[in-house]
Amino acid sequence: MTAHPLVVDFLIPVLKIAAVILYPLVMVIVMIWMERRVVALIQGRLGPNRVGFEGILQPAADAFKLFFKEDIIPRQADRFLFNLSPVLVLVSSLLAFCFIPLGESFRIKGYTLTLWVAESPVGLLLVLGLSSIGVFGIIFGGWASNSKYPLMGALRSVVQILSYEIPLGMTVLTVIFFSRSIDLVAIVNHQKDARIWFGFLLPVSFVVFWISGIAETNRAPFDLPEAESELVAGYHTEYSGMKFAFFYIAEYAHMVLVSSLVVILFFGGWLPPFPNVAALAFLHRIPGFLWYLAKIMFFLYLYVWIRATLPRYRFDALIKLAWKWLIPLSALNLVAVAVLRYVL
Amino acid sequence: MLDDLKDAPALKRVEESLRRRFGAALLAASFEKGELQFEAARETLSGVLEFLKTGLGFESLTDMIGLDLVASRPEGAGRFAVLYQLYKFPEALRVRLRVAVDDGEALPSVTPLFRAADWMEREVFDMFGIRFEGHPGLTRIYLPDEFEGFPLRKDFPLEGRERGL
Amino acid sequence: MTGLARFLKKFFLVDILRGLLITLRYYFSPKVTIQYPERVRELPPRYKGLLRLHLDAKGEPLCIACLACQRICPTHCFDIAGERVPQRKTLWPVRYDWKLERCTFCGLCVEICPTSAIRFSPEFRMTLLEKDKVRFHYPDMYLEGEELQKHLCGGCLE
Amino acid sequence: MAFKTIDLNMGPQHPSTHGVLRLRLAVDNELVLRVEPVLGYLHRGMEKLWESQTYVQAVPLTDRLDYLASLSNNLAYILAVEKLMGLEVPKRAQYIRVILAELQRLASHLAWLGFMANDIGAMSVLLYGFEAREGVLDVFEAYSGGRLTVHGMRIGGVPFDLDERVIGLVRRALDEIPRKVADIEGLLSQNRIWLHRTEGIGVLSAADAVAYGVTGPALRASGVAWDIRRDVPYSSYGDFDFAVPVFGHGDVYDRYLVRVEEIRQSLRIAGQALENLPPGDFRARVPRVLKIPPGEIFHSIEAPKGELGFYIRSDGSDKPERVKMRSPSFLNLQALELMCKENLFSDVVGILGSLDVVLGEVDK
Repeated sequence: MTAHPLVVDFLIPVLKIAAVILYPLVMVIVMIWMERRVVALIQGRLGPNRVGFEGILQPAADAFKLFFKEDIIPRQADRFLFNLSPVLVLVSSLLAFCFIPLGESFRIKGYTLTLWVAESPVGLLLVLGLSSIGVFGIIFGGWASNSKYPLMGALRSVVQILSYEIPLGMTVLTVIFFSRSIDLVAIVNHQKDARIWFGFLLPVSFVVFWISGIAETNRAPFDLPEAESELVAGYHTEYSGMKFAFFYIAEYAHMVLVSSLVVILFFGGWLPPFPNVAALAFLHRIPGFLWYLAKIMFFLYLYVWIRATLPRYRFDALIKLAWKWLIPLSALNLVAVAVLRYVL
Repeated sequence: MLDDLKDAPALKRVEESLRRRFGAALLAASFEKGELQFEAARETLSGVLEFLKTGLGFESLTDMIGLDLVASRPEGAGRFAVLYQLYKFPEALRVRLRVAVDDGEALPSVTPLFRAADWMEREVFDMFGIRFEGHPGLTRIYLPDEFEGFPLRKDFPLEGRERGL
Repeated sequence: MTGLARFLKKFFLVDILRGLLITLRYYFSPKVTIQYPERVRELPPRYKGLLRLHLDAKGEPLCIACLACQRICPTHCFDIAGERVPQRKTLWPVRYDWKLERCTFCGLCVEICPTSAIRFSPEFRMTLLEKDKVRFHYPDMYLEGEELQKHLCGGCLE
Repeated sequence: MAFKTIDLNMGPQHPSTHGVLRLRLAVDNELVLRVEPVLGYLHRGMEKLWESQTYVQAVPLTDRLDYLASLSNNLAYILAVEKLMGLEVPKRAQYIRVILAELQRLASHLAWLGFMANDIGAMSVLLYGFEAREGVLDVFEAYSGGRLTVHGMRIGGVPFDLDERVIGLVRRALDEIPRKVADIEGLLSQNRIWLHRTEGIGVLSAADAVAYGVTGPALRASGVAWDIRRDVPYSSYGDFDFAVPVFGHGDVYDRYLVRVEEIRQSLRIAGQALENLPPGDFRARVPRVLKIPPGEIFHSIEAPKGELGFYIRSDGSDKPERVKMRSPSFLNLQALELMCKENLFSDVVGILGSLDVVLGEVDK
C-alpha cells in the first residue's frame, strides 16, 4: 500500500526542509551552551548554570536578548552590503546542510524515508562550494562597516580562507580516490562495504583536513579575523542585535558543517564502530543517527577544547603554515595515496 | 671639599673630579642623608651632565624633578628648580644635580644626552611651564594641549578653576 | 636534543598535546568559583566592609565626638557634632554623618579612634536605590545586617 | 596612487591596553610605521594632592598608583618618608614588609601572566593566573582587610602583627603557586605558537634600555643585571639570598622568562623571611601629628614593574612641600615606539603586554 501522493510529494519534503533548517539551529543552540560551559569548566569556573537546568536555556536567553537589542548601522556604512552580509553567511551555511546525510534511509509503509533532503551525485562539491560562499559575507560585512578594525578583520579572513581551501581540497581528493564518488551517501556506504573507515586509511589527510577545517571556520588558534585582543571583535565589530546573532549562528553552523564533513569523510557517517567484530554486533541496534551525532559532538568538543588551550597565531605565520607545511604535505599525501591506490 | 664624604670614597672621587673639572662653575655641593647633590648654573648644565655621563659613567638619568620654590626660596634665587637624579650602574652610585630657573627662563634640553629625558621634560613643562630648548616635541604630556596654566605651581588652586579646563 | 628529535616532536604536535592534557586535567578538577547568593564566602575578621558605630555595655554610644576621625580622614567623609550631656563627662554625638561615596576604606579613622567606637563590619553589600541613601546620618550608623539592607535598598527583600 | 597609511587609534578604550592608554598608530595594512602613546586619561593629579595632605594621609593614596601592586607603592613611599625622618624601623616590621612586598610581586606577576597570555590568545591562562593570585589576595584580605588597594603598611612599620591565621594563609599560598605556575609554563613555555608570537619580537638592546630609562624585568631581559633589592638593599633585603634572573635577547619571550623566574625567587624570599621572622614589636613609635624638619631625599625600591622612586621635600610642616614619583611604567612605555617599529599590528599588543604597563602609575 503506497502512501497517499499528497503526503509523498508535498508533506514529507516540506517536513524534511523544516528539519534541515531546524537541525543546524538546534545544533547551534547546543553548541553555544556547550562552548560556554566547556570553556568555563576548563578554566575552573562553573559557567552559566542558572537559566534553566544547568544553564541549558542560556542560549535562548542570549538569542532573546540579541533579538531586542538596538540594531545600529554606522553612518557612512554601505547599507545594502551591510545588511546583505549576515544573510549571505547564514544562508550559505544552512543551505549546505541539505546535502548532509544524517543516517540510513529506511522504509515506512512502502516508502523509503531518506534522512537527507537531497542526494546529489556532486554532494561533496556542493557542500564545499556553499561553505566558501560564507567568505563573501565576512568580506562584505567587514568592508561595508566602514571602520578600520572590521576592514582589517575582513582583509585577514580573505587570505586566510583562500590559503586553507587548497589543503582542504587536496585532502578531500585523497578520500575520493578510495570512494570513487563524490556523493556523500556513496562515500559512507563505501566505507560500510570496505568495513574500514577512511580516517584510519588516510591519517595524514584527516589531520590536515581537520586543521584546515579549523582555519576555514575562523576558530582558534586561527581566529585572526575576529581576534578580540587585537581587532576588538574583527569583522563583526559594528554589528549589533539580530545581525550580530546571524554572524554568531553562522559561525557555529559552519563549525557543525565542518565537523559533519570530517565525520562523513573520515569516520563513516552513521556507521557503528567495529563493524567486523562479531561480539560487538549489538551496537548495530543503536540507530545510525545517534552514532553520527556522537561523533559530531566529539569533534565539536575538540573545537572548544583547542580554543581554550592554544594561543592565537600571528597573521604571517598562519599563511606560512598553510603554504609551507599544509599544502606541500597534502600534495605529497595525494601522490602517495594515488600510487598506493594504483598499486593495490 | 665636604668633610663627611670620607665614609663614601666613591662619591668623594666623583666630587673631586667634578671640582677639578668645573671649579667655580660648581656653585654648591651638599651631602645629606647619604645623598650627594651639586648645584650648577643654567649655562654649565649641559657641560656638567655631559661630563657626568661620559667622564664618570653615570649613564642612567633616573628622574627629573621640577620644584616651585616660590615660598621657600632664598632671596634673589630663581623661583623654580629642576633636579637631575643620575645613577651609575655597576657601583650603584647616585648623584643629583640641581639647577635654579626663574619664571620665563628656559633650560637646554638634555634629550640628546639621555633619551629618557624626552617625556620627563615634557612632564616638567606640562606641570611647571619651564621650557626646554632643543626638545624634539615640547608639548603637554598629561593635560590636553589647550589647557591654560600649570597645575603644580603653588599658585594654581587645589580644587582647579571654575572654568574647568 | 638532536635536530631529528626536535623535528619529530614538532611534527607529532607534542607541545600542543601536552597543553591539551593540562587543560583536560583542569576540566575535571574541582572548580574555584562558587554559586554566589546561595553560598557566600566566609570573610576574615579584619575585612574592611561598611563602617559601623558601636554602643558600650550600658547601651550608650562609645563615640565621644572628639572629631579625631574627621580630622584624619584623607577624603573628608565625616561631619560630626557632639554636645555636653549631664550623665557623662565626655560629649554625646548629636550629628554623625558619613559620606559613603567619598570613603576609600583606608582604615585611618578606625585606627585613630580612642574608644574604638567606629569599626569595619563584614558587610560588603552596598547596593542602594536612592542617591541620598549614600549619606549615613547618625542613627543609621548603628544599623547592622538585614535592617541595614532594608535601609539601603528599601524593602526589595520581601 | 600614493598609498595611504591608516591612522589607527588603539585605545583609550581597547581590550588589551590594560587601562586607559591610547596608542596613535600609523599602520600600512598590518605593518606598524609609527606608535605614539597619548597619556593623561587617568591623570588624577596625585602630586598636587600629596602637597595638601599630611604624610600619613598620603599612604592610602599611593595604593591607587600601580593598583595591581598597592603594597609596593606603600613601601616605596613609606621608606622615603622614613629616610627623610631618619626613623629606624624594628627588624620584625622590616621582615613583615619584605613578606608583604614579595607576595605583592607574586600577585602582580601572576596578574601580568594572565593578561599577557590572554592578549596572545591563550584565554585559559588568564584564569589560571588569577586563580593562583587569589591565594595571595586572601593573605592581604586576612591581614589588613583589603584585596586590591590594601593599605597594609604604615609609617614606622606595619599596622598588625602576623598572627596564626595569616601565617597559615601565606604558607598555603607559597605551596600552591609553584604548581599553578608549572601548569601555566606547561601551556606556554614550549608551545610553538607562543614561541612564535614572542621570540625575537620587540627586541630592546641593553644600550637602548639604559638610554630610555627602562627598569625592572624589561631591563633584566635585555641583559643588564640590576635589581635594587640586591644592589641598593633596603628593608633588610640583604639578609636573604635570592638570584636575579638576567637574560640576553631583550625580546618578549625573555621578559616572560624573567618574570616567571622572579616568581620563583619571590617565593624563596618570602619563605626565608617567614622562617626566620625575628621577635620584637612590629611598629615604631611615631608622633600622632608628624612634622618633618626641612630636607629632601630621593629613595627608590624594586617594584614589580621596575624602579619605583619617591623624591620628597619637606618644609617642617606636617605636609610635604613636594612629592615626585618616579614611575617605572612611564619610562618603560617611552621605549614602546622603538620596539614596535617595523612589526606587525598584532605584535604591538604582545610588546605592550610584555612591558607590564599599569596606567594608574603612568598618569599619576
